[in-house]
Parts: sequence; C-alpha cells; structure tokens
Amino acid sequence: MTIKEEKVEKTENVNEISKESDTEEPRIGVFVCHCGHNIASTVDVAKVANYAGSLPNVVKAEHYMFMCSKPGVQMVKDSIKELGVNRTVVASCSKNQHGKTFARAIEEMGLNKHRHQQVNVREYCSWVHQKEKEKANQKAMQLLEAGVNRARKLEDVETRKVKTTKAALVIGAGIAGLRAAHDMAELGIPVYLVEKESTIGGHMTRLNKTFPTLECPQCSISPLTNGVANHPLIELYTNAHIKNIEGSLGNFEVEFEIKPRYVKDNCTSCGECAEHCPVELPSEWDMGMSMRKAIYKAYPQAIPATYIRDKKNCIECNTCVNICPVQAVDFSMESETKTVKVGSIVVAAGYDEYDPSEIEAYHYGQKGYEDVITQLKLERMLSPTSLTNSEVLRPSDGKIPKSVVMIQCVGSRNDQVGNEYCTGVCCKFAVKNARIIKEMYPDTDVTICYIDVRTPGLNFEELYKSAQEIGVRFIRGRPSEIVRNPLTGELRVIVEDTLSQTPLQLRADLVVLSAAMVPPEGIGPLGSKLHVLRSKEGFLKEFHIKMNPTLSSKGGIFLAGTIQGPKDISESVAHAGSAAALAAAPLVKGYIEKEMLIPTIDYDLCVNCGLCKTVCAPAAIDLDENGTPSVNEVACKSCGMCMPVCPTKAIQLINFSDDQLLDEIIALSGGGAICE
Amino acid sequence: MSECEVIDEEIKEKIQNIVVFMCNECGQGSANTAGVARMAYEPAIRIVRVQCTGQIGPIQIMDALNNGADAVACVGCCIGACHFFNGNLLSMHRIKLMKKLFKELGYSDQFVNQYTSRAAEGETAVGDFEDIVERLATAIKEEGTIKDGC
Amino acid sequence: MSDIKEEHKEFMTDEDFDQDFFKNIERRSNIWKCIQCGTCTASCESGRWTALKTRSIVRKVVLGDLSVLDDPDIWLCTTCYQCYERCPRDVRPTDVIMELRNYATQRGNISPNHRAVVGYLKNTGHGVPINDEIRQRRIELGLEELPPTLFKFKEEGDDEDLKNFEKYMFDLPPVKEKEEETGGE
Amino acid sequence: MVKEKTFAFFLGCLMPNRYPAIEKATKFVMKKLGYEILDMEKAGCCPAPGVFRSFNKVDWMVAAARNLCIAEKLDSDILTVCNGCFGTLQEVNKHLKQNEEHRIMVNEKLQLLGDYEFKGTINVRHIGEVLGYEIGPWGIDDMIVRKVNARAAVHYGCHFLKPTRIREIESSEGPTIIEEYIEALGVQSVRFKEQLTCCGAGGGLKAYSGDASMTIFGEKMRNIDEVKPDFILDICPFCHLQFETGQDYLNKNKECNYDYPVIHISQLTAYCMGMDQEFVGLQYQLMGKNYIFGEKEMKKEQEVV
Ligand SMILES: Cc1cc2nc3c(=O)[nH]c(=O)nc-3n(C[C@H](O)[C@H](O)[C@H](O)COP(=O)(O)OP(=O)(O)OC[C@H]3O[C@@H](n4cnc5c(N)ncnc54)[C@H](O)[C@@H]3O)c2cc1C
Ligand SMILES: Cc1cc2nc3c(=O)[nH]c(=O)nc-3n(C[C@H](O)[C@H](O)[C@H](O)COP(=O)(O)OP(=O)(O)OC[C@H]3O[C@@H](n4cnc5c(N)ncnc54)[C@H](O)[C@@H]3O)c2cc1C
Ligand code: SF4
Ligand code: SF4
Ligand code: SF4
Ligand code: SF4
Ligand code: SF4
Ligand code: SF4
Ligand code: SF4
Ligand code: SF4
Repeated sequence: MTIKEEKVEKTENVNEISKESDTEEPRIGVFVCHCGHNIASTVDVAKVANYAGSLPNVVKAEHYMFMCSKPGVQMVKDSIKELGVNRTVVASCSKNQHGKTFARAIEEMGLNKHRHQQVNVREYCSWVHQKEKEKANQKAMQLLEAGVNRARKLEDVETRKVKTTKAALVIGAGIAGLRAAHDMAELGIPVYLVEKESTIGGHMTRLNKTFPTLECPQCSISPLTNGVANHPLIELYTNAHIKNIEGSLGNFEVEFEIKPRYVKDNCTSCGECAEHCPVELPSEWDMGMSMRKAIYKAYPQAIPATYIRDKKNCIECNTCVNICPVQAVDFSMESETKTVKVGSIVVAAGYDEYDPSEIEAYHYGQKGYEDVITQLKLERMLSPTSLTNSEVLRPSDGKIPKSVVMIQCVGSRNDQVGNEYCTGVCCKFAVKNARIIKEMYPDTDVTICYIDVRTPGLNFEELYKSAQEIGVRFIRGRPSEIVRNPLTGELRVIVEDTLSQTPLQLRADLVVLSAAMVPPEGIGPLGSKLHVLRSKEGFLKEFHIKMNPTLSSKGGIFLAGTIQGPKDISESVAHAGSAAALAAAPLVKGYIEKEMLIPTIDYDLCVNCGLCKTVCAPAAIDLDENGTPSVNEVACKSCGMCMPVCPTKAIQLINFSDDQLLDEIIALSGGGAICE
Repeated sequence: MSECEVIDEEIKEKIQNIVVFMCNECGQGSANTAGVARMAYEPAIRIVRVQCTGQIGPIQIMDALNNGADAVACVGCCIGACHFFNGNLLSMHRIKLMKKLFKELGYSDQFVNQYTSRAAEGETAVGDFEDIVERLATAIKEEGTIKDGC
Repeated sequence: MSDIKEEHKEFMTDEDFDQDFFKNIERRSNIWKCIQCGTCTASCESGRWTALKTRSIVRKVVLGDLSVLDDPDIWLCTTCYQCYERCPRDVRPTDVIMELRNYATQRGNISPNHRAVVGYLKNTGHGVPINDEIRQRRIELGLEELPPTLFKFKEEGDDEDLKNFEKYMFDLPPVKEKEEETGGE
Repeated sequence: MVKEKTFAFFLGCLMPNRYPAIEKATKFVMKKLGYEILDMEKAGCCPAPGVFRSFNKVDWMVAAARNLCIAEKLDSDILTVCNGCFGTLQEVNKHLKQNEEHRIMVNEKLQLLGDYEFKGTINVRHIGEVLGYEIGPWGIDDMIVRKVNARAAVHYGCHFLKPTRIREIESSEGPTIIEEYIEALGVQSVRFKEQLTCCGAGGGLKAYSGDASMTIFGEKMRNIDEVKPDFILDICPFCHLQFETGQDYLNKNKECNYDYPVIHISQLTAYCMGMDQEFVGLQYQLMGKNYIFGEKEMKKEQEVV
C-alpha cells in the first residue's frame, strides 16, 4: 500500500481586499453608546461625541442609547451608505462583547471587518470610575481619541484558505503513537508511523501487569498493535529515524531513514536462525533479564514479527543465511531514505526511565549493589516471559528475597538532580508491584519508603488501600542511603520514619528504585528538527497547559502521551486521542482558513540579522540562504513578538505596527489634542 | 492597599496618564472582568490592547513617556500561561533591562513595570493597577516625576 | 530548656510562633521548601545516637518556633554535611544549623567549653594552644620551638595583631545567670 | 599569578600544637617533591569551621580572610593538612571571591585587625588533593624509596570532600582518591562498614558534648575493629586527635581494648620517602606506640629487579 499524495494547490483568498485602503482619505464614523445608564450616568456621552466630531477625518459623531440594538447597528450601516464612511469607531463595551457585532455589520456593507475599531468606555471607564465623573469624562475622551487615531490607519486584512495535505505522520509507536495513528486512520487519513526500535508498543509491552486493574498489558495492547499493523491506511516503518522536517501546518515535507533489518519481509518468524546463531548477549528489551542472539526478535509477540540482525554484534558466520528455509536473511540490505508529504505531525516519542546512578547514595549499578534494581527491571522479572519464570529473584544469588524495600521519588522531586516535578506514576506502579510481590510471597516483607503517596483518581486510592490490607508496609521518609556491609554483602536502607521520628535501618534483600520518567534519549535533536520548543525538564512543551495540552509550540505539530510529560497509560491514551482529533481536523476539512494578521517585512530596511526568527516561538520565520527572512503566513500566530527585536523596524505586524500604535499611545499619554 | 490611601493628594494630582499595555488574552480579560465587577481603580490608567506583551518594546514605552505618560506598564498572562508561548517572559526580560537602563540614566526604575493577571480575576488587574500607582507615587515622592527629570 | 509545657496550654497558637524572626535567614526560600522527607535525619550520624533530629529543626525554623534557639540539640551537629549533600530540596540543613547557632549565641546560649575555646583564641590566636610538652617535642623533632604564628609573636612582644583580635573579634554575650553545665572534656 | 611549586604552609592549631610530627613530615614530603614551603607569619587559627562559625559567621569569615591575606602577600597558594583549615579557608576564599557585598564587609572589618585586605588572588589546597591528584599515584612512585606492606582503614573525614559543590574534589559517596594514592605506597585499603561516616569530633561537638562525640566515635571504632586493619590512616589532625584520644577514652571507659596506630597521610608518605621512623612520631602518640612500619616493609619493584 502506498499513500496517495494529494496535490497541494496554491492558497486562495476568501475575501476580496480593496487595494485602495492605502490611498483613500479616511472617513471615520464615531458612535458613542449610553448603554442605558451604564455609561451615560458616569460619562457625559454628548460631550464626548461632540469632542469626537472635532477630530480630524471624523465625518460623523453620534451618541445613542443602545448601539448594539438593531437601530444602533443600523446607524453604523447607514453612515457607510450615506456618508461614505470607511472606518468606524464605536465607544461602548469591550471588543469581546460587541466588537464582533459592529465588525460584522460593516462587513455586510462591503468593508473589511478589520476597519472597525472598538473603544471600551464601559469596562475600562464608566464602570470603574463611577465616583470620579470628571476624570472619567476626560478619560473617555482620551480613549475615544486614541480609537479614532487608531482607526485612521487601519488596514484591510485578508482571510485565506490554505489547502492541506491529507496525510499525517506519527513519530513513535508506543501506546500513544499507536492510538493516535489508529484514530486518524479511522477518520480516513493516511498515516505514516515511524518507530526507531525494531518493534512497536513501546514501554507498555514491557510491563508485567498494568494498574489499577492489574490487567496483562500484552492482552490489552495487542488488538491495537495488530489493528495498526494491518490497517490499510497506516504505513508502518520500524527501525526508522526522522532526518528532516520542512514546512508548516497543512503542508510538511518529512524525510526519514529506514535502517536495514537484514531480514526480508518474507521471514516467517520460525526462529531457526536465532536457534543456531552462535552469538548470545543480554536482551536490552528485557533489561538483561533474558538472553538474545545476534539475529533475534525482541520478544515473542513482537510486531512486526520479522526477525532482525544486530550488525554490531554479528560475527558474520553466515549460519543464519544458510539455515533460513525461506532465504529471508540478506546481508546486502541497505538503509533507505523516504520523503513524504503530510499535513499534520503527531509526536509520541514517549519517555525513558531515569538512570538512578546519578544519586550516588543509592549506589545503583555499582559493584556489590546488584540487588538494587529499578521498577522497570522488576516488571521484566515479573512478566510471564521472563528468564526467572515470573519469580522475583535477587540478581546477586538468584534467591527469593525475604525483604523488599522500594524507594520512591528517585530522580523526581529532587532539585539536586534538576528534576523538580513529581512523575505522578511511580507511586501507582510501586503500590501495584508491592502488592503483587506480597501476594506472591506472603512471607516476604515489602516496604515502600515514600515522601507522599500520590495515588489520586478513581480506583487508585483503592489500589493503595488493597496493598495496605495485604500487609505492604508504608514508611514515610526518603531513604538517605543504601549501605552495604562489605563483610557480608548485606544491604540496609537508612531512612527516618518521619511520622514517629525514628531513624531506621531496614534490612533489604532487594531494593527497588521507583525511578522517574524522563524525556527520551535523542529528544533534543528531534525537537530541533521539528522546530518545537521544550519545557525546562526537556519534554516537548505544549502550547497551553490548560487549553491546548496537545498542540506543540508550532502549528500542525501535536504531542501525544508521555513526550509532553509523565503520564500513565490511560492518560497517554486520552492525550493521544485529543492529539489525533486536533491533527485530523484540518486534514478532514481539506483546508485551513486563516486571517492574514501577520507581519510584513520591509526589505529595504531589513539587514538580514535574523533576530526576528530567534524570538518567534511558532517558528514562522524562515531565512533563505542569504539570511533574508520571510513570514510563513500559515504558521504565524500574530503575536507580534518579532517586532521589538528588529533593529530597523523592518518587520511590522499589520494593524499593530509601531506607527499605528504610536498614534494611539500619543492620545493616551496625554500628548493628544485635549492637553493642548 | 491601605498604603494606597495614604498617598497624598498632591502627588496623586501629578499622576494623570499611565499607559498600560495589556495583552489580548489574560490582560484584556482581567480588565474586563474588573469592569464587570465595578472594581474601582485610579482613572489615570489608560489601557492599550496589544496582541501580546512580547510585542511591546522600548519604542512603545519611550513613545508613551515622551508623549507625557507618567509611567508605563505591561500586563500579560501568568508565567507559563502565555497564549503565545512565552511572550510574557520575553517582555519581563526586556522590562528588567529597561529598568536597569533607567536607573543608570538616573531615573527611577518604577516608571516602567511588568505584571501578570488572570482573565477570570478582576482583582489581579486591579491589584496590578494599584501597585503601579503606589510604586509611581513612591517614586515621585522620592525622586520626582519623569517630567521633572527631563 | 524544659520539655514541660505550661499546664493550661492545650494547643500551640500563632502567638507561640514568631513568623518574622527568621525572615533574614540565608536562603530562606529554600528552607521554606522543605518537604519533611527525613533524608537529613536519616543521613545524620549524630542524630542516630543523640536527640538531634535535623528534620525537626528545619521544621521549627519554617514554623517560626523560637524554642529551637534554646534547644541544645542544635549543638549536637558535627557539620558532617551528609544532610547537606543529600537533601532533595537543597535546603542545606548544615548551614541552617550553623546560622541558628549564631542566633543562639546572641541569646547567650553558649556552653562553658565553647566559651573557653573562644578565650584561647583571643589569648593565643589558637583554638588549641601549645603547651610545654609539645614545645619540648617540637625541639626533639628538629622543628622551631614555637611555630611562626600569632602566639610566637606575642611571646616576642609583638602582640598588636592579637590585641586587635581580642578587642574586635568574637564578642560573646555575658554568661547567663543559670547557665547549664554541659559535658565535655 | 601565584608562584609555581610554592606553597604558603598554613599550620592551623592542632598540627603544630599537638602533632608536630605531622608538620615535620609534611615539610619533609613537600621538600622532597620539590616544592618551596613558605612560613605564614602571624597566622592564627583558621578558625575552626564548626566552632567559630557557630558563634559568629562574619567574624569567622574575617579571621579566615586575615589568614588568606597573609598568603596573598606571599603570592602563593595555601597548603593545609587539615580538613578543618581546608574547610574554612577554601570556603571563605571562594565565597569572598564571588560575593562582593561580603567582601566589602569583611575588608572593612579586616582593617581593624591590621594592614589586611582580601583581594582574592590565591587558592587553597589540601595535602590529600595535592598528593592524590597533583602528584598522583602515578607520580609518587619515582619519589619513594620504600613501600609499606600494610592494611589500612582509611578515614576521609567530612570537610575534605563535603560540601562537594564547594570542594569540587570528588564525589562524597564513594571517593577513591586517597585509596588509590596509598596503594602506590604499598598500603591496601580495607573497606569497612559505613566507612564514610563522621568521626564525631566536628561541629564543636567534641568540646560541647564529649559523651555524644564518643558515642558516634564508638560506632566508628566498632566498624573499623571488624576488619582489623594494621593502622588507621587519616588526612586531618583533628580526626587524628579524635582517633587517638577516642580509643584511649573507649579503653578507659567502655571496656574496649583498642590499640590502632593513627597515621596521617603526610607521616606515611614521609616514611616511604625515607624519613626515619623516629620522626614519624608514633612514639609520641597515645595509640600504637610500638607499631613499626619497617617490619612489613616491601621492596620497591625496581630494586627487586
Ligand atoms: C515501571 C513502570 C511501570 C508502569 N506501570 C504502569 C501501569 O501499571 N499502568 C499504567 O497505566 N502505566 C504504567 N506505566 C506508565 C506507562 O509505561 C506509560 O504511561 C506509557 O508506556 C507511555 O506510553 P507512550 O506511548 O507515551 O511512551 P512509550 O511507551 O515510551 O513509547 C514511545 C515510543 O516512541 C519511540 N521513540 C522514541 N523516540 C523516538 C524517535 N526519535 N523516533 C522514533 N521513535 C521514537 C520509542 O521507541 C517508543 O516505542 C509504568 C511505567 C513504568 C516506568
Ligand atoms: C475547588 C476546585 C478547584 C479546581 N481547580 C482547578 C484548577 O486550578 N485547575 C484545573 O485544571 N482544574 C481544577 N479543578 C477541576 C476542574 O474544575 C475540572 O477538571 C473541570 O472543570 C471539568 O470539566 P468538565 O467539563 O468535565 O465538567 P463540568 O465543568 O462540571 O461541566 C459539566 C457540564 O455539564 C452540565 N451537565 C451536567 N449534567 C447534565 C445533564 N444531565 N444534561 C445536560 N448537561 C448537564 C453541567 O451543568 C456542566 O455545565 C478544580 C475543581 C474544584 C472543585
Ligand atoms: S529469518 Fe528465516 S529462519 Fe529466521 S525467523 Fe525468519 S524465516 Fe525463520
Ligand atoms: S551471521 Fe550473525 S546473526 Fe547470523 S548466525 Fe552468524 S552471528 Fe548470528
Ligand atoms: S508519583 Fe510518588 S514516587 Fe513518583 S515522584 Fe510523585 S510522589 Fe514521588
Ligand atoms: S483527594 Fe485530592 S487532596 Fe486528597 S490526596 Fe487526593 S488529590 Fe490530594
Ligand atoms: S507575529 Fe512574528 S513572532 Fe509572532 S508568530 Fe508571527 S512571525 Fe512569529
Ligand atoms: S529582525 Fe528585522 S532586520 Fe533582522 S532579519 Fe528580522 S526583519 Fe530583518
Ligand atoms: S532532607 Fe531537606 S527536604 Fe528533606 S526534611 Fe531534611 S531539610 Fe527537609
Ligand atoms: S551536618 Fe549535622 S545535621 Fe547534618 S547530618 Fe551531619 S551532623 Fe547531622
């Protein structure tokens, strides 16, 4: 299957723009609203209207009881028809409340809606200065004058339709990426799913059981993995890496490289090759809990099922080549580069488990401390396919531990290692695993040392309680260190039980560190290829934490799952669903409509310094090979941040230019007509 | 707040125009909420609607002061909640530099300030306005108005 | 310092705390961020054997509980810096305790032994002054009888530095009426 | 720029006034290593970080700055052999270099004490770091004439490595600098339980509450006794004092029977460089008076060949 690439046509205008706006003489109509008594009881509306009438270019100045009423709106319309008014100013309530009403009115009369200027004399004046009528009056006049000044230079803003490419890219095939890819495909959008590992499913496939229901993750995820692998609209690329991304919302061009597996797709997954391969090494996927060969499949249920040869460790004995019944092994395979066009991108690159060796007092990874492991390793130990046969065995001597101590917040909530955040998931998985161990080995003491137990939400406190009920011991205190007796090799966890103020030494046959979830390896380069910003913790940053937690800083690029910050599976799935819906919307619609409220660049002034690009968060400014900037009209968010950094005032946001603002500022600073 | 009341009338009379650039999101929102709730504040406050505080630079600030404003302030969204990603931080940084410059030139650094507000809470905007006036009044008391310094 | 509370007092109230007292303490904002995790107490080699509970001391500072200044426990810290190294909120409890001791000193809470050490410093320039036995030993080892430190110059009549030292440095408040005897060698 | 291969030798209190043998050994070692050692005339107590900093942090800084100024006048980095002196002088030196406000304050008060002004031109070094890193196990081999075949319980003390962000020498949780160094002298370091804990002397505790100090120390000795080393090796005269008087105290009051010699890194190094056992000064110490290095002497490899 190949995805049909739709031809992207040029953008098209939605509204007609009258080019005369630059040259014609402004004829301004001013309307002051009483708002019943709301404005009129504080502000002398007649006087204000009168004053407006005296300002240059004002051809009509009136006041009326309710400007938003039908007759009020009609007054505005009439002025256009009768007096040739080409810019309107209404001094009434806020832009949010009725600004749109009047803008729509003038649009109906054939004027561009951006020629209306709303002046807020209610919320900003009469309502807040009820006791100071004199000053309120003066202020209202100033506000109005500022509005008129602003109106004088208002320019037309066009709205454009931009065609979008009906295809999407998903980066990362963990649970979040799979969910997003599947959701979009179900909406009829062709999806390219790019995964860097040889298999899909991400961390979830490595877990033993998932909280809060203690379900088998393989069972819950396999309908989705199979669904994705077999979906006619999804093209899956494993062992693949993003090389380059260009373009913006609606039209991206993505280049990625697919590394060779050295096994062709006709592999039947019979396993003959691996069985005879002489090279054996610890499996990364299993965190060293099992062995794999140089030609291997990460785990039995792995998708794609095709085997892969690990070129680095292979000794090229050719056994596999010769033994394969279908001649699938092919050492001549080479990496392949593919370029695709997509309209939206969903990034679902997931997380990594924090490496606790940084916290030296816990001695993780040091000689003699083999029995200090992380929760992910414990998950692998417990899992049905593990080397230990799902038993919990001490790495040092293979015995079942009589006491297990779990340490919480390892690498989270820790200013010294630079991770201030609470991972929010580790309390839940520690409680889960503690309960599982206690159930398996009732004679084993299981202790969780915590600072706070954070198990909010439906079913999670219940999980916590169930762990308490079966005898998991909770100690409120963060262990200071794990000490090893050099004579006996015995480990002890030193902790204060803060609730009873007792310093304790806990004997521990096995110590399990609840390590934080941190940004995945390689996220830096990927982030810069995408031109999206990262949070201080290194995750990709959402556009707005409340209102848009799935959009990235750049339009058209969405975030799904833990790449935006730590989450559990349910949250990752929900997040991915939201990302998929938002990413799909413009593609399903086929176009995006955009007001061209964007900056223009005066190339006579521009000195190609590139400063505007550095502050533009949505990466809407492109520099060509000479360093000459141009504004990507689709990506621009109309923030105007590029303006003040420009040393030559070359870049100016339409209708918010320095020049236009100056006129308004003059009036409001007292430098206007009234003061003279 | 209470200190606001002790500002003597004489100084208050000197404060006529304070230009406040408020962003289109939380800034405007909070000022509108304050209005709806009829929360009184100093009439000298003159609000300019801009897209984002990140749009305001020394040009606008100096334009205002040169044309007679007694002080200038920018009011944006809360840190981390900027609707244009990080415009408020950019502005904050810029205003910090401007304050430094003012000080070096021998002016009070209270003629320009940066604030945040929340759209749903008029109090935040009014609190900002009160603080602007208070700081300005103190500055005027100690060092005179910016016009005196000219 | 006594552990017995006034009998009629059932609760501590806001009046029992001085919220402002520690407002000038260094790195105050970090101290306020303590999450009472107990890493410091667990790290504390002194606290294992003594009444010193580092976490509780930090807590009292946060609360503004001035009794901490009369608490002999703050003098039990050996400045081993173990808590300082490990505190996840970077509170640096060792520094906090050192600063509390400064405040306690101003209140006259100084043990007689510590007073004596300050006395030695002011008299000889050394916290641990030399004695005749060591003078002899130095000669045996082929060293100068007296090291070229302040004390030697004082013996030779050049004691201006030491005098200034005595005059301007480490002024301790006078001995309190009922100063408790504390152990020590 | 400070002079090369030259140190202003900061004596402190305990070394010259209690363990002059360490002073002797250090001078011997540094000379053999080709360093010039300058006397710091009119230096005083560092002053001790636990005690004096507790009373008045400002005065503590001023007194330390006075010592630093003496070395600045000599244009030389300071060499200390004591964790306490190192703690105080290094910390104040770094702090005053960075903190202008405090520098001004301290300099104002310094004028009262004489002609002193802190400029921030020198660094403060510890013998452990000079031997362990600058000379290094790789470099010491050429300098020694004999090796000592022994098992030592190494005690780092607290202020040599901690606070790590100020000391910037090595991690405090699993340091190896001293172990690697003494290995080059033939001495094997035996690991014991809770090796890196405090000896219990610091922070003014020894003076404040001898009992508490001895309780902490008692545990330390029990852990050391478990591995039966030939001697205890330290890098600080104050720890040295604690190990000496502490063993004595435990023997007298707690029915213990310890007699572990306590040896400073300078003493060990000096012996290996050929200084006579007599000058190592064990005969003056309370513990292990009869310990003789030579009994277990090891030939250097070259000599064997
Ligand atoms: C010990 C432990 C136990 C847990 N237990 C539970 C539990 O019981 N219940 C629960 O709900 N949650 C649990 N979680 C959390 C759960 O693992 C995560 O919520 C979930 O796996 C997140 O899925 P994801 O798709 O966001 O990330 P991931 O699973 O990490 O998937 C990301 C995918 O992106 C790929 N990728 C990364 N970078 C790139 C790149 N540059 N290019 C292409 N591909 C890339 C990765 O290879 C990976 O396949 C647990 C976590 C841990 C650590
Ligand atoms: C004190 C408090 C503080 C909070 N602070 C924060 C915060 O700071 N940040 C944060 O992220 N979250 C906060 N929250 C949580 C936040 O309020 C919720 O997450 C969010 O409002 C949930 O939105 P919702 O749309 O799901 O539900 P709701 O806001 O409850 O909306 C449900 C709507 O459905 C309507 N409805 C109900 N039944 C029917 C029916 N039968 N037919 C038709 N309509 C119906 C209701 O009238 C209502 O309009 C806070 C919650 C509380 C209680
Ligand atoms: S490569 Fe060949 S031998 Fe190996 S699993 Fe596939 S089909 Fe079987
Ligand atoms: S060629 Fe490589 S992968 Fe194949 S069997 Fe030999 S070692 Fe294994
Ligand atoms: S979820 Fe629990 S263990 Fe994890 S960081 Fe938060 S409080 Fe610590
Ligand atoms: S219920 Fe709310 S307040 Fe209580 S622990 Fe849970 S999240 Fe916190
Ligand atoms: S207005 Fe300027 S800074 Fe803002 S998005 Fe557009 S180009 Fe970027
Ligand atoms: S900042 Fe101004 S001068 Fe510099 S590149 Fe951008 S538009 Fe051109
Ligand atoms: S280690 Fe730090 S955060 Fe934890 S209780 Fe002690 S001072 Fe507070
Ligand atoms: S520095 Fe003091 S309080 Fe901190 S662990 Fe050491 S002895 Fe305890």
